[in-house]
Amino acid sequence: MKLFRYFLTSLSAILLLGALSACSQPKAATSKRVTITFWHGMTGDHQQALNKMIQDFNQSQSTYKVVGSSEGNFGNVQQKITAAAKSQTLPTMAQTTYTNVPDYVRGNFIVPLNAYVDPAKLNQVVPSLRQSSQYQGKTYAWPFSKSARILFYNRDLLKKNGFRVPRTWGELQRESVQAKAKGLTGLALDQSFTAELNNLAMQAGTPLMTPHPQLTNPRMVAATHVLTDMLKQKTATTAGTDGFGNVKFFKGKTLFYSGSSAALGIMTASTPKGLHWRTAVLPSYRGKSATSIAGNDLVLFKSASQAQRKGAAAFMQFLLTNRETVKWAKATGYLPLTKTALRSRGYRQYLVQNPTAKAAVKSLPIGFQDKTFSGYSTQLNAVNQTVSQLSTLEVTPEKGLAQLQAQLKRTQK
Amino acid sequence: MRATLHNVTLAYDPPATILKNFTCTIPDGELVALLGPSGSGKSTILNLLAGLLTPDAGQILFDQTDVTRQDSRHRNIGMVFQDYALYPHLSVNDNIAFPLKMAHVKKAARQQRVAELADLVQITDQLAKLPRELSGGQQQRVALARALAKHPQLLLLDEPLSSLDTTLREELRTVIHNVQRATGVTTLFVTHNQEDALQIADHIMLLANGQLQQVGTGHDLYAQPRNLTVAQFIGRPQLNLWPVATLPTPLRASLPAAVLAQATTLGIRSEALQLASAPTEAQFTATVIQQRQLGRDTLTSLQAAPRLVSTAIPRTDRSTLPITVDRQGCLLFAATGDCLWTGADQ
Amino acid sequence: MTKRLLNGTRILCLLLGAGLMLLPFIWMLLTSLQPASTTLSVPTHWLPQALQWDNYHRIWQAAPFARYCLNSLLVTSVTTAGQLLTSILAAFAFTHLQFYGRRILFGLLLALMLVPGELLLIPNFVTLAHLHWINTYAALIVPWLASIFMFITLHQAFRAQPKTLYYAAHIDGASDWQYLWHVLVPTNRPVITAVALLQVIGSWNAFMWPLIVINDDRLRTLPVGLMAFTSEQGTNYPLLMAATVCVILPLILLYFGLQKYLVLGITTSQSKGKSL
Amino acid sequence: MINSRPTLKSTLRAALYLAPLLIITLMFTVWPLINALLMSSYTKYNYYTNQVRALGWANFAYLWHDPTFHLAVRNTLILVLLVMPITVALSLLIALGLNRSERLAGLLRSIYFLPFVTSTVAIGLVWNWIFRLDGGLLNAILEKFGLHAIDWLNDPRYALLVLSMVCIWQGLGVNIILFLAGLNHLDQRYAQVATLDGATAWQRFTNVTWPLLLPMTVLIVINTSVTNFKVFDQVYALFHGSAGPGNADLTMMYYLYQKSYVENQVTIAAASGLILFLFVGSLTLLTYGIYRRLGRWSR
Repeated sequence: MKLFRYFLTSLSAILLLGALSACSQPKAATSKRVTITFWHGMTGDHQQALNKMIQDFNQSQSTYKVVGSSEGNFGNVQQKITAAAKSQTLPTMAQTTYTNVPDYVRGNFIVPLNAYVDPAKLNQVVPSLRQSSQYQGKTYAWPFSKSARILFYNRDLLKKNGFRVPRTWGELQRESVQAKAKGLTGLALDQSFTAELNNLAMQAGTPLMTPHPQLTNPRMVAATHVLTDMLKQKTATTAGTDGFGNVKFFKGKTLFYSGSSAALGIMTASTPKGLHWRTAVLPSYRGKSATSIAGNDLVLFKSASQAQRKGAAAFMQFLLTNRETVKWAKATGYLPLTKTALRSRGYRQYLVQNPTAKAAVKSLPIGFQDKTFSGYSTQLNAVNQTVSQLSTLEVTPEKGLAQLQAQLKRTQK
Repeated sequence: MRATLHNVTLAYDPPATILKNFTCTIPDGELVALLGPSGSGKSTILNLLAGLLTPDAGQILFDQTDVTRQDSRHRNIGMVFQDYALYPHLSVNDNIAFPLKMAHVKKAARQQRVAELADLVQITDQLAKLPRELSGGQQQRVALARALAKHPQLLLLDEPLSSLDTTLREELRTVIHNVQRATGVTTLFVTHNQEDALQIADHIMLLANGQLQQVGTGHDLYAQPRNLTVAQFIGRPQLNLWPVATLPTPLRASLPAAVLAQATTLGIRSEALQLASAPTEAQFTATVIQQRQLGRDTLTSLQAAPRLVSTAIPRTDRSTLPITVDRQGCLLFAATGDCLWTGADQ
Repeated sequence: MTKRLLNGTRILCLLLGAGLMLLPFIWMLLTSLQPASTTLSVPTHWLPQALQWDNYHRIWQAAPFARYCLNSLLVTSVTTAGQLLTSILAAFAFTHLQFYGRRILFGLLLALMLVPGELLLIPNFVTLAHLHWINTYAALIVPWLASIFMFITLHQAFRAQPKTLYYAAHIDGASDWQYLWHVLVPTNRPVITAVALLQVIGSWNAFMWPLIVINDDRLRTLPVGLMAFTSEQGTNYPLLMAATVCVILPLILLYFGLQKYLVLGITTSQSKGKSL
Repeated sequence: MINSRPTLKSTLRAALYLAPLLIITLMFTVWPLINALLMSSYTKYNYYTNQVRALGWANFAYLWHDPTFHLAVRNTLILVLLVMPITVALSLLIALGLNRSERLAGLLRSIYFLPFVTSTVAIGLVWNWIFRLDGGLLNAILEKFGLHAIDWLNDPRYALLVLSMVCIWQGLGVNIILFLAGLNHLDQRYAQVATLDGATAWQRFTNVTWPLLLPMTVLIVINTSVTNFKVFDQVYALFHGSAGPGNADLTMMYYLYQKSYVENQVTIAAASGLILFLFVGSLTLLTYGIYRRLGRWSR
């Protein structure tokens, strides 16, 4: 009896508490300012940097108040957006992968930014970082956290063995073979080499991430062989379940690591004593340079009020100001987004002090972002699965790509 | 309080025990034993009185009140289960006090009652223990005390002694008897053991095959059984049976001829088979198969026309014996099993 | 002699197994005391060269851990209490009460135990949105107030208890309600403690649901707070491990606290038999 | 009581006791399940706006032809068939070993239970470290014995084995606790009587302990199977958000996750969820059926 009474009391107490906290959402306190809710996928140091920028914005004006909340990694944010869209509890804006935009448009819960932002502002953004913002002729995604694929190299190993930073994949392959003879590994790749394959495909003139890729084209197959052959010869390794190739790279027996420039921060923090590394632009293939740019953009949801939309747009444009985008780049290793920021003295100074950040900037002119289209994520998942099979050498590129082509045909039906 | 089952009919599946138009009465203030072999329906009757079973038809009366549809909680009865069903998480004290607590009796009054009962069943020194720390006999006493806690108007005991050894059995028979005398509560005691019944009951109700065979004192049932079933069930060793058709002439002559004509079976109590003082007095002769000493008695197995057992023959070395039969221990049964005549009739 | 040898082998095997069980935890503890730079180095340093107690200090600063703790505590205790209540009531009804559709209902509930939870995530989220419960404690608690697994486990335990106890209590004047709380629950304490413990753990470690239904940092629970230490670009293992140690420590302490209870239940079994 | 049959009144009374559990279950399990059921038949469906333009079997047809789904089914079945018997047997063995009141047993009990206490995500990272190719503990031990190091996590031949090991490790604790709770309910007198009857330890186990433990065992078998049919977290944590090398550890649950949260193919996800449900359901019915045939469910 006593036990039960205890249950009941505590239960009702909690429900009451829950109800109270539901009611006491801080609406009253901010009645003067328009609240802009912002879900993002930044954690750790990146989150702290973002919070600082949000704080700056809130202090810079008195009409809007941005409330940012970290919702885990990008996968988590995407899940939250899906759930919230379904139940109509979306925030004002969110950080998301731009390739989701077609899905959002189809779901009819995203709003184009055209009416709220100054097009001139967007035009200041480096062209290769800007491609992603358009879908069906409208601006849906605002560039935010962008990184390039770059080549990390072990400076000491290169020096000791007389290697130089490769300009082409051919050079890289040759040096890797020589390195193998000395008991070293040439190239470390992340768990999945989709990004590298995407690069090579682009360089070969047979882009991978388009609605109708030419997967069985001999040039595509040859581009795939570049990577799988190295894996087969054991001149390259994938990170496997380490996730990121830097683990292998930091063991000091690997010449190169092809990775994301966004990893600069975490790599600097976890560099073992006595290891020195530098960065370079990824090698060219068939005489063509191209570097895939990955990253996330900001989107605005339809459920937001006019005032919120305006506020969100103001915040987005604030983030593009030189001061903020440079601050962001310095704190996180992401790229500064505007041409003026790249040229700014502050950032140039930063590059002098942090030479490793240069490679990403140098990649910008040759950078490209995948065209987004409906069904992008399904296709990417299928590609990733094929890459996973390729990297364990279960299938040959010929067979794997043919299977992938067949599978894509089926899903597109 | 007088408890009555009136024309009760009940059939329920697990063991197919069937009561049909069953009627019986437990007189006020008496200790009645419900005796019968297993599967005879004793527990069914007990559970009907307890309210754990509901009859398909008929009435259950406590004095004049119809309690047939009344929940057992409201019948004010006490019950001791075969496995005692003590609450394993409560101390002896709390076990006894449990019914009072459920009745919202004040704590002081509860404690006083517990003390009384503990004294009555002599477990005052065990009150703080948990049931599992007690011996079987002690657990039995606790169960009894608990059943009596709220001054029930009817006390039901379900095979309370069946899992105890002989010494404890004797001891607890006395306890039950004394407690019943002291409290005067109407008590129904279910057992398959006739000694339990014979020793402490005021009346015995003998049940077999879902039928009440006979009600009476232990002496009534022994000396004046109503039928073969009762005669066979009561008394140990079991009643000797001899088909009338094969009776030796001298024995036949000693029985009333008029009754004998209707009877099919002669029953002879084991103590009625005696050694003839002279061969001429023998009603028949029998071969000794075996003799065994059972305490005071000597059990002699004999082979005459049927196999017979006697407890009245002293130890002997002879292989054949002349036997006489004491008329007092003779019973005659009809083909239906009804008892037509007993030697004790005269 | 052989008996002693056998017993020795038994204990040895159990110790060996326990070592295997413990291994990951030892590693976790050691890693949590390493500086970030050594976790990726070769050869792997199993033992930290200098203990970085600072890691623990840092995680405490990195997130409002105290608030997370409080939320976790609240959600876990209420969820568990609620589940116990609903499961005990239902298990009692299935053990001792007669009602129409009993077998069918039991079969249906058993079948529901098998439903993959991820399938229900979004529909449930939508339900909560209709109730306007998103971002409240209610969202963290109410959907989890019924556990079919707990119900079935308790039902198993309840029906194993001798029915005579129920009859005896009834004759002693206890109503069903009184029997339930005065006899059935106290006599089944070990099983109830065991299932409650399992539930506490499940609810303490829940990640996906709290992540999705809570937007506000003030209502976050500990495991969701943990995600601050992983990111797309890599994981700071020492910090993550330090945070993990902090999250599981209360559970381990709780387990050791309840251990006595569980053991009590186990060791008293020998004599409990007598009342069966 | 003993012979009482359900009546309207008794049903109403029972309903009061059942109501809390049933209401919550209806709201948060049955209702969403019906939703999912319906969703699996939507073929031209806009998830966000809830517009359905066609119904049909297309989602199931897709699964029927999808080699990835076949792989997921295969992996899941292997995992269950591998993990379930081992977990149940091991935990029974350990529970029997621990079912003494000695002081050491208490400590050991706690240790065996530890894995269950920990969140899967964190422990996945730890396992990742143990199984890694170089610097991994397991390989360090193998090399001590002069064996070749194995790339456990990146070799498709071993990846499923690794997952099984982690699942077993994590599943032991609960089952040991449940078995101990089951043993706790046993009447030791039976064992004592059996000892007097001259039964050996093994005979005592097969004739006394085991039959009495059977109800709990059935529950544990069902529960372990269900758990392993639904393995997801372990894969996610162990392989850094992938389904293992060449999809070697793609489970049905992981497939469901990918379809619904990565690819936004919710209708296919719902269909695969239902198939998973059917698998688990039929397996449980089978177990339950075998058990009933043994005739011990109803005493």
